[in-house]
Amino acid sequence: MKPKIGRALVVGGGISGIRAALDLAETGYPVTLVDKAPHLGGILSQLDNQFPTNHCGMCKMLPLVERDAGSQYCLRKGLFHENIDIRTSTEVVGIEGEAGSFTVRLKKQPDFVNPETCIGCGECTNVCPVEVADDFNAGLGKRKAVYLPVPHMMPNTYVIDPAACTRCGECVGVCPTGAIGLFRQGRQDFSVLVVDDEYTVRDSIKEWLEEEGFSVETAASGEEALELLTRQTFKMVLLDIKMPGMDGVEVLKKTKEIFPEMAVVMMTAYATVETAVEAMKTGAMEYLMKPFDPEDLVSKVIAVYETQEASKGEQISAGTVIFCGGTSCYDPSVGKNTFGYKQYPDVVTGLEFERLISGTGPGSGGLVRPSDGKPVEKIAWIQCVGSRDLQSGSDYCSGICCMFAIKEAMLAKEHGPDNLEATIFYMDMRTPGKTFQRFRDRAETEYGVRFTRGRVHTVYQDDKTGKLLLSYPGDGSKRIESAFDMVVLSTGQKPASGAERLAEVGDCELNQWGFAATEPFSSAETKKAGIFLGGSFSGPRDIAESVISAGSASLLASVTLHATGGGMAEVVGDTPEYIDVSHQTPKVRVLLCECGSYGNVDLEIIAVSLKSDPAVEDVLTVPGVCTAEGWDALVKTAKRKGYNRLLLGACMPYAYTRRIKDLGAEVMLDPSLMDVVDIRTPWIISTDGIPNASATQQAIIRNLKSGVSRLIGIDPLPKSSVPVIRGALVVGGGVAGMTAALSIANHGYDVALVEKETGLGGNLDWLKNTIEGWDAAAFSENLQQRVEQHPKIGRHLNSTVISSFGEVGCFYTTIETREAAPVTLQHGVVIIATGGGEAGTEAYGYGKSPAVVTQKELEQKTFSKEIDYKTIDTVAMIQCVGSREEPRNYCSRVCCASTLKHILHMKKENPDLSIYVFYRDMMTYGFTETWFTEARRAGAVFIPYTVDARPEVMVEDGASGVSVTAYEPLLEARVQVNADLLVLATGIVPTLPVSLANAFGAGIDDDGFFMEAEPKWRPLDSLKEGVFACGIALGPRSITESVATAQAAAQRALRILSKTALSRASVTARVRHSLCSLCERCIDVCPYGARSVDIDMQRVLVNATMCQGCGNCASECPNSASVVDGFFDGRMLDMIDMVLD
Amino acid sequence: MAKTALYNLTDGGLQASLASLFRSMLEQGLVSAVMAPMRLSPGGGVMQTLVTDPAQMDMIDLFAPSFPLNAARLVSRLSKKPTGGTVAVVLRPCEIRAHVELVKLKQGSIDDLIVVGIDCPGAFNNADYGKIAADERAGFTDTFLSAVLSGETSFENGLQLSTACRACVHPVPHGADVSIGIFGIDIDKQFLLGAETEKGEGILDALGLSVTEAPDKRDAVIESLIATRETFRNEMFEATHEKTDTPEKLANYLSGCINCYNCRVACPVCYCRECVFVTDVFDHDPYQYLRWARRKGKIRMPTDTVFYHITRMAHISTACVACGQCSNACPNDISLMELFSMTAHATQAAFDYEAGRSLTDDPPLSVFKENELADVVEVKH
Amino acid sequence: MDEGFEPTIIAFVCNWCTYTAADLAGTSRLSYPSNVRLIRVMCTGMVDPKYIIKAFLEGTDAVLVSGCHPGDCHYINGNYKARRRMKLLKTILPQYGFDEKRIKLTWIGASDGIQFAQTIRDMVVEIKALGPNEAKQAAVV
Amino acid sequence: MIPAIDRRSGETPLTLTQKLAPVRKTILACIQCGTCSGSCPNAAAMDATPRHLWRLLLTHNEEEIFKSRTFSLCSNCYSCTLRCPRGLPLTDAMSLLKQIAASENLVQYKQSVRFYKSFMESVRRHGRVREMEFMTLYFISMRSPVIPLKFTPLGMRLMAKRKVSMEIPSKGTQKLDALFRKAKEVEEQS
Repeated sequence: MKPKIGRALVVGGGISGIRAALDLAETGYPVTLVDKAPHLGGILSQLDNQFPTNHCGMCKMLPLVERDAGSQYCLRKGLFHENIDIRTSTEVVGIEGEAGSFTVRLKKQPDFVNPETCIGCGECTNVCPVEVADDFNAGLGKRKAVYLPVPHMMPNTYVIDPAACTRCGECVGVCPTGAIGLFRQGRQDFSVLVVDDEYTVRDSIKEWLEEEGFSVETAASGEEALELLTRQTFKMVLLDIKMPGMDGVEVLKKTKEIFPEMAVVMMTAYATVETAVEAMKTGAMEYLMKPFDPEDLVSKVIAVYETQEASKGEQISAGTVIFCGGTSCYDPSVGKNTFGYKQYPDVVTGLEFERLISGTGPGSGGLVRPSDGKPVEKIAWIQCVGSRDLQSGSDYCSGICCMFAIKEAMLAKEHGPDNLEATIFYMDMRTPGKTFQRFRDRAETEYGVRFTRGRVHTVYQDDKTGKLLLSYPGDGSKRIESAFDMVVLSTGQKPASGAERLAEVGDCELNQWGFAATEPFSSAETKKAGIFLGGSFSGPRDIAESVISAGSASLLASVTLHATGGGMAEVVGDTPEYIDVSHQTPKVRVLLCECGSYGNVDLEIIAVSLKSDPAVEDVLTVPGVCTAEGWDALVKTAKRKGYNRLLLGACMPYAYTRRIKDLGAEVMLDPSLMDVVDIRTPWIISTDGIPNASATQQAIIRNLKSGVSRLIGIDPLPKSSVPVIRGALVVGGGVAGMTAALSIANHGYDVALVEKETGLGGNLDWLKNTIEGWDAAAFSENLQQRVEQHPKIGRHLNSTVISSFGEVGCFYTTIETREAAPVTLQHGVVIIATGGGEAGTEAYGYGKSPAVVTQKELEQKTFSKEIDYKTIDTVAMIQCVGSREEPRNYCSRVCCASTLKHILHMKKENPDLSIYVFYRDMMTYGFTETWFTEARRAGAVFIPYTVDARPEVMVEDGASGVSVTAYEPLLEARVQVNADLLVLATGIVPTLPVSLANAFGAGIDDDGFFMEAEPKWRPLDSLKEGVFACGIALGPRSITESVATAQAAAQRALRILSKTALSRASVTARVRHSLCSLCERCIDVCPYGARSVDIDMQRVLVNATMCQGCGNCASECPNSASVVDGFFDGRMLDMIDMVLD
Repeated sequence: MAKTALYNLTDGGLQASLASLFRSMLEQGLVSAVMAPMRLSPGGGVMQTLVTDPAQMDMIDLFAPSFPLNAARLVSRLSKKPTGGTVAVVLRPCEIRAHVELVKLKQGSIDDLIVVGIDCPGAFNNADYGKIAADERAGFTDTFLSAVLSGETSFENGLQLSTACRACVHPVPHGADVSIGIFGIDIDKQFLLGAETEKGEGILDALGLSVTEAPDKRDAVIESLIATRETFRNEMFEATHEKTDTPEKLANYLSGCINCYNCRVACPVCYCRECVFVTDVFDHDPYQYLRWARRKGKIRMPTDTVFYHITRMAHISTACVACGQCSNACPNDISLMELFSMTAHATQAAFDYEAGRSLTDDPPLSVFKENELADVVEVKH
Repeated sequence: MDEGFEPTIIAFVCNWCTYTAADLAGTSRLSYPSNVRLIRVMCTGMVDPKYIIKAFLEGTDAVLVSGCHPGDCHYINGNYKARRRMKLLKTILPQYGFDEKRIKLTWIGASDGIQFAQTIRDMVVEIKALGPNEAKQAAVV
Repeated sequence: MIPAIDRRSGETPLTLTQKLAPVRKTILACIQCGTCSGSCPNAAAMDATPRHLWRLLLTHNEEEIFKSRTFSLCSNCYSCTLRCPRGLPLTDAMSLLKQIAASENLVQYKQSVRFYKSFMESVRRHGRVREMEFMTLYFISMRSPVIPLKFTPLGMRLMAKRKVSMEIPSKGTQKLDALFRKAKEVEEQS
């Protein structure tokens, strides 16, 4: 039986869009991924380094199982997956229908440059006379009107910026492949009939419109017009009203009789306005008053043209839609602009700074002042520009800018001179992520980044030195003025520019902050069933959170597709069959694309040289492989037998991944036995800028020869696969565990849910509601009911995992249940959701006075009504008790929000209650900031403290309350609060047993949380495939965030469970047992734990799914017993030989 | 180090006393077998022999200047899988060190072994030992020992210790369970038994030996021996470097190589079941030879000789114990030990590693640290 | 010194970062000398010491191994392992007269096209000054 | 001595607390970022920065507020209001403080209250300020013979620049009288 599948549409090709698309594609759904930009990658295409690793590593998002289905190159270069249909420069203009069967209308920006034929040579850019600000470099530097949108993107197809292009046509002439159709086909097909008795009018209109690329016919009278209309097809008529003979209105009537849909615009002088109005009633679209401005007329025609084009927009069917529209950056030049952005060139935004130090940036990577190119010695970052600012309509925290600024400061320290000073001006340094606090501390202690609390109000320029002057309040009443070479504004995130429009199209809502609104306890669900949200479209998020929320959205999308029976089911084709050539001597057919002859390369000489290798069977040429005819010719040539390896010499090898696969199916040759070698780019590599034809020819020959050598070395063994037990084990029955279990079970796979306690629910058995006012208890109850009633979920309460062995696809796990014999379960994947709990404390008088409670106790006492807020006067609260300093040097994320929740509740109960909060940095990231504002408005007083000067608590014997004293930095005095109640925010500690993690080969970090494979790109995986985690086991998080991780982890699991077997990728390591000495060095160096030794068989085994083909094992193996397909040592040595020829 | 005891010689002298020592280990059931260098026939050569019958222990000859192979390879065979009993293996220091390397490469273990290390007086080249008349061999060991212990390196008939032994700076075993000491000991009367491990202490206890400190002079004797060796070794490195410091010179140095791979067979740490150079990786097509010849105008046949030796250095120089068996094995008398130990000395220093030093030091190429070797990387901003 | 000497450099570049950078240098038409011969490997951790030894014996004038920055490695830590192997070769080969400057390891990220071009240019200058690899004409392999 | 900041232990007269309540309400959402202090052109002359003043208000240090001359130095330039990220009406809050100080008749603000009153009186009479009259009214209200002398040098400089006119004020039109009366009425009612 073929799996039921349905198409998903992902709108937005940034990180979350790519993640969502890949998730669904890897699970087997066809996906359409659209982005209105001409490239994928979103803002990440502009960021070379991302926190908290300060590196990239985006490629780690690519498929790990079934790798061959996707691209195997840098993701910033582009994306390919056989299940993903990528549409760039495309917008969604309409969505109709219901979950399971949406009809989506897409509108594609017309291509000025044909991406099929553009070879990325860049000749067009050289001749383009127009220069505009380079948006890839955040407006720094210039680019031409015809340009490469992202320099490292492949295929490197040029595009034309229609707004900047003057249609001068220079580029059209120089394009070697005729790829540029400046007046694109569309306009030429749009023919306009101009009817006017005055020759000059007709003729000038014709001239104006033809200049814009439209086809124009003219008629001097009504009769002539009607005659032309019957003979030729027109899309639009411009019709004069007052004409001798048949007048315009009559022509209109007759036209409308024959072509009721014809767009007719009347042209009239003032005198006949009434007639014109009459004409409108008869069906004219509009009228233009004579004399008219050519621009008005042309824009009217273009408008009609574009409306017609838009309505022509393609319709696709999709079972579900995910909006990953991202955000936009706050523009500090709007509004009051007290920081002098765009006024002083050395005031830049964070993104601009990122471009300045980038190797692909305008300054080619050097850290210099934009104004004069001088080295930078002092840089200031100003935080919260356009965030936490009610005046710019942002009563929320953008969440990422603190970390972004710390990262940039560290990069500046690395890139800049040794004496570089980096200062960050902040209000609260928000580092709520898993490793973020240590990151910040490292910036301060190791890098010497200065953190200064205070908000800079204005940036001035010192006229004499050109330096930027910042004044800011120091401690107490001091005011400090300081000069800097450069000021970086940490601009906040605003809702995406098209958010409103997209929400309207999708029939979903925006929240009070202008981001897409989500349902309670979900970061991905909208009001509209079947439409989900990924990434920062629903609120500011960093990379890891975007990846998680995209995973959550794709899980929900998958549930929708599954529940609606696969929607518009598309049937996957048969697995292609290939002829077994494993026992044949390698015979290579080389096909050379004749385009390669561009630039005096002699294909004849190349052919002769290649044939000197006896393994080369023949060398043939085909015309322009990039054209449809060329490809047909190639297929025809390839069908002629006599070879078992195929090497194609063409340009842009990246473009051929899918084509090679198709070709393989057609000629029944395994695509891994085919390869494409670039025979164009060597032209660009010229000796010190001077093209050298013979050197080029040599380079091409070398490349082809090494391609031949590589192909010869490929061992065409039939591919093995790893079978999958299609069931999951979920450890932990809290909200995360339950959500993960349901998410998987809803796809029809078995789930065993193991919980050590007697009941499900985890922390939600004491946590009753959220700051938003959502009922957590009811939410948990509902989950429990659904779990209990689900036929696919087996519950194992009072149970713990005692041992496990196995690998992805098949684990055997033994669990022990109280008062029962241990049982062994077989499962394909495991999700660890062991959660965490409130940390204990002995600080601040806890345990010495009943007035001192933890947040959990406060929650319990509040709901049991044990505390009557009306009877008390003063409450003190201390944040970060034992958190954010060694040994628990991480932020627990939830405590600040919890404090605010309690403040608002207490103030509601007793508005006169005095509440004092002692805090270090309020971590009210995202929309929680609004509650921070609310809590202040309610009258709570927030007093900052530092670890060097903590609040002191005095408990007097017999006293009902306690007194808290602390230093108030603004008053520059110690203050004292006599509190009836003191609440301690002690934070979260994990409860992940080491033995459990070890049983599954998962790592544990220094704080006891699950160690993710990669903090940004693989936040839910362990390095060992098939082992995932969610909820607090990963790190502290709120209920909504836990649900998102659970869904995303389930999605990671479904990639595997959705297949009966995982097939081996073409670049995978294997062991030649007859040579292997069992030294196990390969096992030690394998980063994925894909290797093990089978004691009984005396063999080293490779799990072909876990192996990613890095070849670390092969180079570690001294005698090539360990080899990587496609990189066999013998061929590698031969290639080295080849390239030296 | 834990315990030492002095073992007083019985009437038959050193050899007989050692034989009796091992005999009693077998008799008491402390070990199931003993592997030790033994004279196969009165006038024959000396070879490692596995003995289970206490009565067959007489012919052991631990200190004969004969070193036909590095026994680590044999120990590897004995210990790769459980043996079903404890075996005492009597090894020279370089053999122990090679074994340590092999254990790290999972080619052996120490679990079922009692490693008995000897203070090594050194040995002749294989060919040289053969020059001693058959009927003199049995008695030669004692003569040799007393000469060596008095500081001689040259002997009658112009024989001398092999270069590897003269350059050896590890004459005393480390990490053995039981050690047999002769340096700084009056071997006419006694030899030193040491125990470095719990296992070794157990043997000493079972044999009822009372703990005695080693004679004071022993350390000084060893120190001076090592100093002499070090000087010799450094001069050897210098001379070898002089002979091989360009690719051309190196090629000349190795010009006798005929790809027989005897050196790698003799090498105790070259553990591959089959050397990569005899696998299909080097199964060249005929046209490839022609291509190479064309590029340079001429090509030495057989090919892949210098390549082989440098690759072998890359593979095992960090594990090289400088035992000299490569030189011993070369049919064309290439001074391989000089070359190898020179490079090994450098590569081991580069990773602050010493082959055979400890079972717990990770082989340098199987591990890494995130912050290290900054000098290797070219950094640009 | 042979004025016309054009050194040959073999560059083993990792599929993810440096190969992308080299590509970027190409598409950005940053001129860099054609002396370099790229060999794409999946990871620098895949570069077997044999490859480099072979390259020198066959006469290459320099070898560059270039991969992802520490922490960036697609395969988690292959570049760290490569660094150890390079240390080994930088210890062995100079003993036999292959100048250490001929053996280079760098980290070049995907967007560092400029850095890639610069690295090659610098290397060519450096190797030109050193002269040809001595093994170039020697009839040894 | 540690000042207690919660009300329970405070000694502040209730009336003052009550009077300040509306001011406090306008600045509750203050995040102590200090933008106001940084923006204030008169901050240098102030004994406490505006931020400090708001902090005193939020922490119930009412008496401290009226030991400070900060609000009386506010020149209503609105820089702080313009820039406050919380969008708080800080200039208005300053004005409220001035009014409370005036209505409380606090001795330490006598001078500035009289200054304001004299200014307003002149405005009431003529619909604009007549500098000489204003100064005269002010000096009279201060009842100190020394004060005019202190201002002489400044007065001379201002006169030289024609900032102060020696012209004897003509009889005013008293057009603003109604406005002033109404304002007074409203003030008294509240």
